[in-house]
Amino acid sequence: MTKQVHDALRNTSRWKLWEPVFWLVVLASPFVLSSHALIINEIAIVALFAISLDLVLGYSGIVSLGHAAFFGMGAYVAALFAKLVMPDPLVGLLVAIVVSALLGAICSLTVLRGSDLTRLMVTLGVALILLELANKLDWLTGGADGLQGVVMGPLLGKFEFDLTGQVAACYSILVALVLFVLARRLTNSPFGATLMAIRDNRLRAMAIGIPVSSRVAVVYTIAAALAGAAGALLAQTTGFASLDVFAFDRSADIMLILVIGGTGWLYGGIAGAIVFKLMQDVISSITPQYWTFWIGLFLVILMLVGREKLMRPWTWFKRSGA
Amino acid sequence: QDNNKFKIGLIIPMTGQQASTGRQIEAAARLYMAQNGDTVAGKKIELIVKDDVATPDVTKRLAQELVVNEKINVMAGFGVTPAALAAAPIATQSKTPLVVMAAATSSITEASPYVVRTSFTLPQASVAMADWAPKNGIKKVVTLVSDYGPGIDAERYFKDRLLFNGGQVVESLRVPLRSPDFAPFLQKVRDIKPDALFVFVPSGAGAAVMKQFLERGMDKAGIKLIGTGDLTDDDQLNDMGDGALGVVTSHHYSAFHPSPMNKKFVEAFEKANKGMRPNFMAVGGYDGMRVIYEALRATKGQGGGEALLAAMKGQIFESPRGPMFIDAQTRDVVHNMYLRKVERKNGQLYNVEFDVIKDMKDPGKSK
Amino acid sequence: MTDSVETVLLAEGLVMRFGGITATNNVTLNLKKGARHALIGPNGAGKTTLINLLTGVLQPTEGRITLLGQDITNVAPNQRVKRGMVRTFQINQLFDSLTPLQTLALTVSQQNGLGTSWWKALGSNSHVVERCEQLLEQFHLTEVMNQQTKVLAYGKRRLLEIAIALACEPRVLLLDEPVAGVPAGEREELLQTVAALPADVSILLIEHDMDLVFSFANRMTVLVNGTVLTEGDPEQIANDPQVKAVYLGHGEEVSHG
Amino acid sequence: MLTILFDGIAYGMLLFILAVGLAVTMGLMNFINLAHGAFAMVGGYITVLLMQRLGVPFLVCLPLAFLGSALLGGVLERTLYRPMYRKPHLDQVLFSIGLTFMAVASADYFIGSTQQIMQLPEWLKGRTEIGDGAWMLGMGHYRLFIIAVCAALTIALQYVLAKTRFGSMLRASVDDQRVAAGLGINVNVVFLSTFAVGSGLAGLGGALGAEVLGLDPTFPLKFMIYFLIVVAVGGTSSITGPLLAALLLGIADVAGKYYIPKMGAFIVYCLMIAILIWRPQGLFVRKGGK
Amino acid sequence: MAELLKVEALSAGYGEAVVLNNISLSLDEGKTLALLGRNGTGKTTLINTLAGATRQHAGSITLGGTLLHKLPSHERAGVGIGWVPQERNIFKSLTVDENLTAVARAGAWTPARVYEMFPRLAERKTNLGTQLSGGEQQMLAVGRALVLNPKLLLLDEPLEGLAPIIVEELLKAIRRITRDEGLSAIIVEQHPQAILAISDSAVVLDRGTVVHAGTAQELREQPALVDRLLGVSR
Ligand SMILES: Nc1ncnc2c1ncn2[C@@H]1O[C@H](COP(=O)(O)OP(=O)(O)OP(=O)(O)O)[C@@H](O)[C@H]1O
Ligand SMILES: Nc1ncnc2c1ncn2[C@@H]1O[C@H](COP(=O)(O)OP(=O)(O)OP(=O)(O)O)[C@@H](O)[C@H]1O
Ligand SMILES: [Mg+2]
Ligand SMILES: [Mg+2]
Repeated sequence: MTKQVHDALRNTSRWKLWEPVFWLVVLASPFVLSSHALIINEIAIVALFAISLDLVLGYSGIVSLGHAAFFGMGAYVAALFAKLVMPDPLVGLLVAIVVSALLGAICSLTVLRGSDLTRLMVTLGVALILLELANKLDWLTGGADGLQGVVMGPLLGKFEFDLTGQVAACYSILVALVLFVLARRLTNSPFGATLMAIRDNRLRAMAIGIPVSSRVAVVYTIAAALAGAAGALLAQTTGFASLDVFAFDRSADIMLILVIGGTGWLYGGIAGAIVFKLMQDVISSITPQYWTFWIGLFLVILMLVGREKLMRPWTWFKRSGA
Repeated sequence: QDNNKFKIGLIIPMTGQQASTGRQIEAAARLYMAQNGDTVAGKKIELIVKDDVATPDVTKRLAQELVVNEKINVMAGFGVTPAALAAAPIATQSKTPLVVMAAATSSITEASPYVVRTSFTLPQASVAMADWAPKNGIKKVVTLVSDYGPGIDAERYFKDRLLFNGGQVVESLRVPLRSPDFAPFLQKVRDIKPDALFVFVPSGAGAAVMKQFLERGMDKAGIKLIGTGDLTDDDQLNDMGDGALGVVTSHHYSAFHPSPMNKKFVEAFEKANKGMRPNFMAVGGYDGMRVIYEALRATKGQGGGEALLAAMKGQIFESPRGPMFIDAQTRDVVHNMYLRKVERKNGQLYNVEFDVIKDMKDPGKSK
Repeated sequence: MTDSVETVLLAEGLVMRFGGITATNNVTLNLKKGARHALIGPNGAGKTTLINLLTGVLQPTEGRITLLGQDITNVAPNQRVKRGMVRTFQINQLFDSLTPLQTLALTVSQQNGLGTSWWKALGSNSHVVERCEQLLEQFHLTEVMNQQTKVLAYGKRRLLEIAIALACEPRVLLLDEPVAGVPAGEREELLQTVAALPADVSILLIEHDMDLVFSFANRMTVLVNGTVLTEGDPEQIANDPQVKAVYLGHGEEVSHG
Repeated sequence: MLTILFDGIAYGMLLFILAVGLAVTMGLMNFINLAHGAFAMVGGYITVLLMQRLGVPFLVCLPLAFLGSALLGGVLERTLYRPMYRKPHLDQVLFSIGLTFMAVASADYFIGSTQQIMQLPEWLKGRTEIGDGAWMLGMGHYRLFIIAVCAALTIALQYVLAKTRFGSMLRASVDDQRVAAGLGINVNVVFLSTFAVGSGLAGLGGALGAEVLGLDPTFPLKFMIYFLIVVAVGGTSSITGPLLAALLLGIADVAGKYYIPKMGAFIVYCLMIAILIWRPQGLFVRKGGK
Repeated sequence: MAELLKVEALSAGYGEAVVLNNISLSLDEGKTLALLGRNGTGKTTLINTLAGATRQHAGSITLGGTLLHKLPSHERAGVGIGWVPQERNIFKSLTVDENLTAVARAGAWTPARVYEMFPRLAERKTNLGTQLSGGEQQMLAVGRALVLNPKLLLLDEPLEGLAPIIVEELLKAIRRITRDEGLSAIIVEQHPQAILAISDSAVVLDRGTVVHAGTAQELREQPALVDRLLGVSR
């Protein structure tokens, strides 16, 4: 009996067989599909960004339409660090993570109270203010022209970021994997469970002794760090940073990606990133003018039919329950 | 792989705020190909169009993919400055010529030795205006520009030149790029009462500025409206209505440019695009294709990126805009700057050229 | 009950106003160690409001609350839980997307100071597992422990509501109509589970089912219109004419079986 | 000085007209309809195209814009929106963003990506000036017109929602569809008409706003943030809330840009964040709190 | 006395799951029916099916000559159904007064009369639904059904959470309304004795079928039978 309870509890946190297989495939992809290494790199970055948003949105129920604030912060910090201090990517990544986490800690004060709509707007506002700041501080950031002249050093002193993007893709995937494992442990821990409790019912969470505000602040900070890492990866693998890393579109896109893949499930962000990016890439090269129409149609159908149902075609023609 | 193909990667914004830029360029590029055939020096020219939504990191990835996977010979397009700047390192690394057909910040050509520009630079347009204005009784000017790279370029060059010419910029206003309402800024201008208001806003917002300018009765208060050609974009001029009449702008291209070549160009363009009038973006695309074609012809289809680049430098030819050439040193465009006034011709509104400053180099490069 | 018994929870002069409405008006309540104390009163008398004040969901307009000798008037709700004061809700407040097992496991973990542990998985602590198992059995939730809470039948959800409170190892337990919606036959059993808590746990019960109240309580407070009408042992209350007039009615309800 | 105040009010009113439809669908129906801007765009295009191509007078176009987008809203409600009411908010966001994308691309395909410019009738073009110096008040006629339309609209809406039974029936249906139906409220009709009116208002807003804000296919995305700010700051439970919020933001924005042009873009966002942190439920919430 | 409600061979459920099976019952004008049964036997499902809030699979329902099962939920109120749902479901963003006026239909019962019956509600007229105490919400739910001026009241556990004295008064009121105004009522309750006292007939459900139907009188006199039917062991 005790064992049953124990097993039932541990079931979600145990690695399923397909998980290591999936990650092996992912790790191999830059080599097998070497001509697509660049898009793989971008997907890895976006997936990491989506995982970060999932921590706050999916697990803690805090909606954010300004997650690009941290992404952008990471990007600029990493780019500036490489330009002004030293070109080593790993050190730059760490610095970017720390700075974004700090920003997250400060911003967490703004999401503690209010309704979903309020949070949506406050987070959005913060990102837009950062965007304006980056624009105004053009002596540092290069303003609207973007930050140019970033030269990245080789990874571990050995691997140069090459034109094909293989090194970049491997680097991004490995960083994403490490952070994914951390996020996975976090969400399966008691700490993660208290987050879900807060998401489901704040009143009750408080009534069983969970310090709601501090938990939210902590997870927001962690998510900011992850988003910062994603931003840093983008800046480092592309070698520049521009204002649109803070843009509203980026925050909105990442929300779309996460919801497409499914919230409250770390692989949701990854799935969403793969589906959305590939779809965007393929459709927009077929019809560069009107690809948004097809993406829109996809979203509408996905939401009308439901994610579960769309993935199980054999249920399409069965009569649904009440 | 395919030795008989010559691939041009055209990276332009086809959706989003800058979409009309991309449309004009693509239409012009296709027109050029239709008029001049798609085989040059034994190579079949293939145009690969990619939409970058004017987002630089996407631009960079697309450029990189095109270079690595499609093995393109030339990349072209680039709707906004950051996008061009993002792609520049790829050009350097892969030794691929990069033809800028739209972006207009002065510094772009310096970002890589492989950049060639066939559009224009904002300093050219604003300096031309700053030369003309004081001679025509405009001494006290307020500038109003969009708060981003090209806007700041326009502001700076206009101000310096005007000062040099004995005029004075009494106030410089920068409006947020996405400002929907210009009322407060225009009111400020009205309260200052300068001789003229010099405007640079991305094409599209120009109409709004003009309308609100009139609504506020600023013309009646004796303030003139001047600006670079973006303000009276040919693409939209007709819809702006009679309020636009008499507005003076400086630019390198007008659809009304009185040359046989331009007449032919405008006619063919309108015919191919349901009556859409070509604007300065289109001409940048058209001439860009010309530069690429001729470089290919000159290298007889044999040379790599270096050879193509060398063949692009120094090209002199007649464009629909008038005579132009690619400065071999700066790789930037040298062309006439025209002063134009909006007038009604054949029942339509046009920018009618009335003065010209010949063969202007980019003033941004002389410093 | 003599005065020598230690007071665990003391509310003094609590006033709560919602705009123009005074929901509780100068309420003083004294909960002794090990008490089985019932709080009764007409609908809208302010009973739930009082519990909300005690647990910190609402901040009183005036008054003072002391728990185990310490002033907690301005202490955050979760801190009060940490100090041993736990409640149930009149309307179920559950974690709908979690299973009963997860719900209890996280509550027990939080209670054992593991709430911030983020590296070990939920359920890796054997004490937590054992305590969960115990609670599941006690509240007949074992069969449904792996179903999502939102699909459970109402009765099970109600049981879970109370199980959560017990998982917090309360020293003071505040129950707001715990058996509402539970069928007549199962009510007693449920209340017995609660009554069987250690003798030093103090319990405050709100309930309109007078059979249950009288079989459970050894002390009663009657709240009317936000003020304390009277306090006493069950005998006194049952025979108080004022209480009869405003609350109990003519006694038919009290006696039927 | 006064002119700036006037411009601020007019700008605020314009924001309000654009956002009020959203306040109706989002605040009253509890449906996050980010495709709101698409309905506004439809209204704008109806007006511009009718005026440009068929020479229909401006004043006739306005009601047509309302009706056209209301009709479209009604049809879409019946066919696409209805199943989405019961879905989580995030799904609604995605669904309506999807619709917006489709609308943007379609507008582009059928009408073209260039900015449409509208020619107002002469009587709306001018400007009246009163007073002198710092107290001079210059009023653009069109802005005056916007203020008048908006005021009339507010009064009418406020009346319908607060004073008539329809408002209660609507909110009852939103709170609990099943029980509202069981108690005799025809939920489908209530929702359909509300949604249609909300879309119609958006269309009217688009028609009035096209002149000032410009109109191109990216309109729904470009101004989405502004709609949301108004509704978030004003709170979603009444019509007066968004109105006052829109006025406040309009005046602050215009005055800010006038007096400290360097801070231009920051003002609205900072103000919004400050207000929302101070009053997380929005500035003007329905009496009695949450 | 004329027959008001007739239910024949009714079955209903949620999705594929069948909860009610072949239920038949009838009720005369001005009479009260007690609906008894253990937890989860389908009492609420039956009430909700009558109100049109649960999917009906088969059978017919006739109310005063109208085929009720053919009507969508919102038209049933017009024909004479007044529903008090088990979970009260007060409209939370409406004030007490709006909760009543939003659904009110012309007739003898007006909001004013409801306030007379529950003075407590009159004092809370402008409060939002969610700001009421549990018991006040229950009163409002009953009042909200009354202002529909129904012919048949469906009361699903209306006494839950009410103070004993209110319970007493409410039961009296129901008795009075049915007797004097010719309304009929179906009442579901956990305390059988409380409602049997005011009912005319009684139906006991078990696992979705009728296991006993008869007069309230006979069950009142045989508490042991009630206990057996309800499976209460003591
Ligand atoms: N947020 C609020 N705003 C305004 N009035 C409120 C609010 N919450 C409660 N009230 C009022 O305060 C009074 C006390 O409510 P409370 O819920 O404490 O009653 P109660 O004693 O628990 O009643 P019941 O036995 O019916 O549950 C009620 O009349 C209620 O209407
Ligand atoms: N929404 C639903 N979906 C699926 N099954 C349901 C749903 N609601 C109720 N049921 C099931 O239908 C059966 C009958 O439920 P119902 O609520 O009618 O019982 P009841 O007699 O009213 O019980 P109670 O005394 O607890 O109110 C139960 O087994 C329940 O699990
Ligand atoms: Mg209560
Ligand atoms: Mg029931």
